[in-house]
Amino acid sequence: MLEYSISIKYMLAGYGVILTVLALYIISLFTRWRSLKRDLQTLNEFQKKQ
Amino acid sequence: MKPQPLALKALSVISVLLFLSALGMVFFYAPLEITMNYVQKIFYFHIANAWVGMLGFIAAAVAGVLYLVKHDQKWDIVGLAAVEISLVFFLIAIISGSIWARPTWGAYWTWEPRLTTAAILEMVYIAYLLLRQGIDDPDRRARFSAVYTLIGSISVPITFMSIRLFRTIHPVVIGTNSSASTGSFDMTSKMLVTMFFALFSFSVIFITLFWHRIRQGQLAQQVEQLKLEELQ
Amino acid sequence: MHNEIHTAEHKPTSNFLSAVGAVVWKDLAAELRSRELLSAMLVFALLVILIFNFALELDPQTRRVATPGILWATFAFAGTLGLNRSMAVEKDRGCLDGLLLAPVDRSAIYFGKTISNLAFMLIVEVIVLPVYSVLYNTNLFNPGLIVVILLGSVGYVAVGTLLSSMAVQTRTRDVMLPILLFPVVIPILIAAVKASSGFLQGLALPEVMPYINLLIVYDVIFTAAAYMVFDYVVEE
Amino acid sequence: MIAVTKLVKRFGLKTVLRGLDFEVQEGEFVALLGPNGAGKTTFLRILASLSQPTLGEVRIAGYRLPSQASAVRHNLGVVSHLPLLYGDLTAEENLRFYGRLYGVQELSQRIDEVLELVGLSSRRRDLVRTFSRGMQQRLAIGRAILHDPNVLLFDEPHTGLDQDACDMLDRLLRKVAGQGRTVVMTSHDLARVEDLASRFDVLSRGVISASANRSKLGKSNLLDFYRQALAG
Repeated sequence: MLEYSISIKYMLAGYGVILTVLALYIISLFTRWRSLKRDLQTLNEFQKKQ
Repeated sequence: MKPQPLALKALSVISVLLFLSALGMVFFYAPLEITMNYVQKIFYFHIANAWVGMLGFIAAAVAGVLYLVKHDQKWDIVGLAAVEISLVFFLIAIISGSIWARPTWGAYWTWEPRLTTAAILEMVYIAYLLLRQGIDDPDRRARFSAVYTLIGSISVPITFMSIRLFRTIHPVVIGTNSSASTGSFDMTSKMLVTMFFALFSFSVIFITLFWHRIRQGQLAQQVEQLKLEELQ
Repeated sequence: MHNEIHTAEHKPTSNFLSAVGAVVWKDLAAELRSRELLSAMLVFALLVILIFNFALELDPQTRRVATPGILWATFAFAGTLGLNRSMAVEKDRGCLDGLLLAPVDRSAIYFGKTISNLAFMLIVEVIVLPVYSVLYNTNLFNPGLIVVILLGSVGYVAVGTLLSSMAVQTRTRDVMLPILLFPVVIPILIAAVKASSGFLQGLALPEVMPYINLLIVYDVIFTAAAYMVFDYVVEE
Repeated sequence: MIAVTKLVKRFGLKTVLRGLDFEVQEGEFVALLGPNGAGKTTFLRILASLSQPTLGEVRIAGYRLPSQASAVRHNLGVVSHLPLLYGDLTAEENLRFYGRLYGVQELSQRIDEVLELVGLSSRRRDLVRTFSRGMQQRLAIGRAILHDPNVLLFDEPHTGLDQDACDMLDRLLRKVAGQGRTVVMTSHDLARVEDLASRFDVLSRGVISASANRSKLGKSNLLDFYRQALAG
């Protein structure tokens, strides 16, 4: 039987990693989306000017 | 780019709710396991993440075949989305698995078939991304990517089989009576319910993320086209 | 002077085999003359063995366990060198286009290149084995081991030829091949190492057979898969 | 001999050829002119069956591309700015290799003929690596006519040659073209093709923007014609 204090520590670490990596991925999706939108906007503006 | 369809917005909301419910079930509904107690709770999300990784792996293989048959850029975008999601979720599964392994088996890493295969699959996917980076022509990039996912999808199961020829110490949860290997445990019905709920929630989350990622791929394609037109 | 126009009236099979033969003959003839590829592979293979010697401090005890692993690591590393060079030769002077312009099935080109790559690989292995035997006073002349090496090399080259023809068409061609190849040939390396060590330790055949079967399965599946997708790698 | 209708070629999302129409009668020598990046090489690669059209129809010697590519390839000889020869084989071995790929009958006799024609009989046993650029290009022409094709495609064959080599090449081009063959040659050098071709076509913005027969064009007017074609 595993000691509770140790077990809790590993559980928290585990869920910490799961949530962090997932959050990082979603943030990266979001920022990539935003920068693509910005690119699109500048390109469209550039085309209008020409 | 068209605005987000209503279905996708609804899916996103549902995904968040399902994720929170699954998390709640893991901590407040599922009972404590006797020998491993708290750390066993990693299991639910560990397996759910591995499941999503698996879905992504299958989706990538299917998209690869479809691209080679139909020759449509659409399937290249789908394939890339599947690979990326599979890469992220297998990464989570691998890390959460090693954290669980440390107190259970006394080591972060064991050369266990599933874990090792997942790690090799990660290498295949990283190679896939590097391959894409090295090709400028979108058509060739899509062709080579599809071919490589195909080769990877055939090779990885064989890799699993060949590592399986060694002895395994991974807990076998369902489908066998032998609980001789350390770390295995008997599931109570509440545990089973929690596990299946987590699997279901993550399947929905997979669909949502996949959809978002495909839309992003379409946007990226649009930007790439505009840039090329600008250059001409 | 104006001969009959040669239209597509040749028998497809004889045409196919003679095209495969022509590609193999061309590769071997060129290599026999320059010996660029083989000498590079050989020197590299010997250097890898040398490095293993110092890295692992190969005393007789360790050697018994480590030999199969060292051999296969050596073959895998030297193999990428050969595969890369063999395809770069086609790409550099536009010869790949020359091959594709010919009225032959693309798979004939694939099989031709695969067979000549296999020949280079086997030549290197045939030289490395006795050298290793002498250097480490180990007897490697074992019929079972020869079979394993043959089967392992076939699978390695079948995938390697496909992936190297992809790698040479990328911007990062010099580094791409091992990155693409190694993760997908792991089953071969596992099975070949296990089978080799089984034979070298004198295990009974039934104990080694699963690995031999695995090698055969891999060879068949990947030769078939590469044959089917090679068109997509060379055709634009 | 060559009939191309509404040919479109896209690389991913970038359109290089936009509905190009092109027709060549038997025995014509067409010079395909145009600035760099206009798509000349792309177009020639499609004619050579090395690249597949996205849309449109291509017929060569009565056969359709890409479905009847093998039959087309029998009737096609190609010379590009790369020699397509193996440096570690002799001139004779190179021809023997390609002859076997094409299934040429009475190969040895044909090799003798071709080597004589391109003026390399005395160097037949020398490695191609030791040849000068001009000699390599002559051998490349020998390779292209080895199987006696009735359509020849030349992609910037003069690249990297000095004046003497160019003149020698021109004499050879005239010789091989004069045997009733149909020739398409790309070039960006007007002076070079002025005396060779019987027809001049200009490729710009993805289509053939102008075409003129040599007989209609006064000798000194090629430059004006070219400028007008580019100006649209």
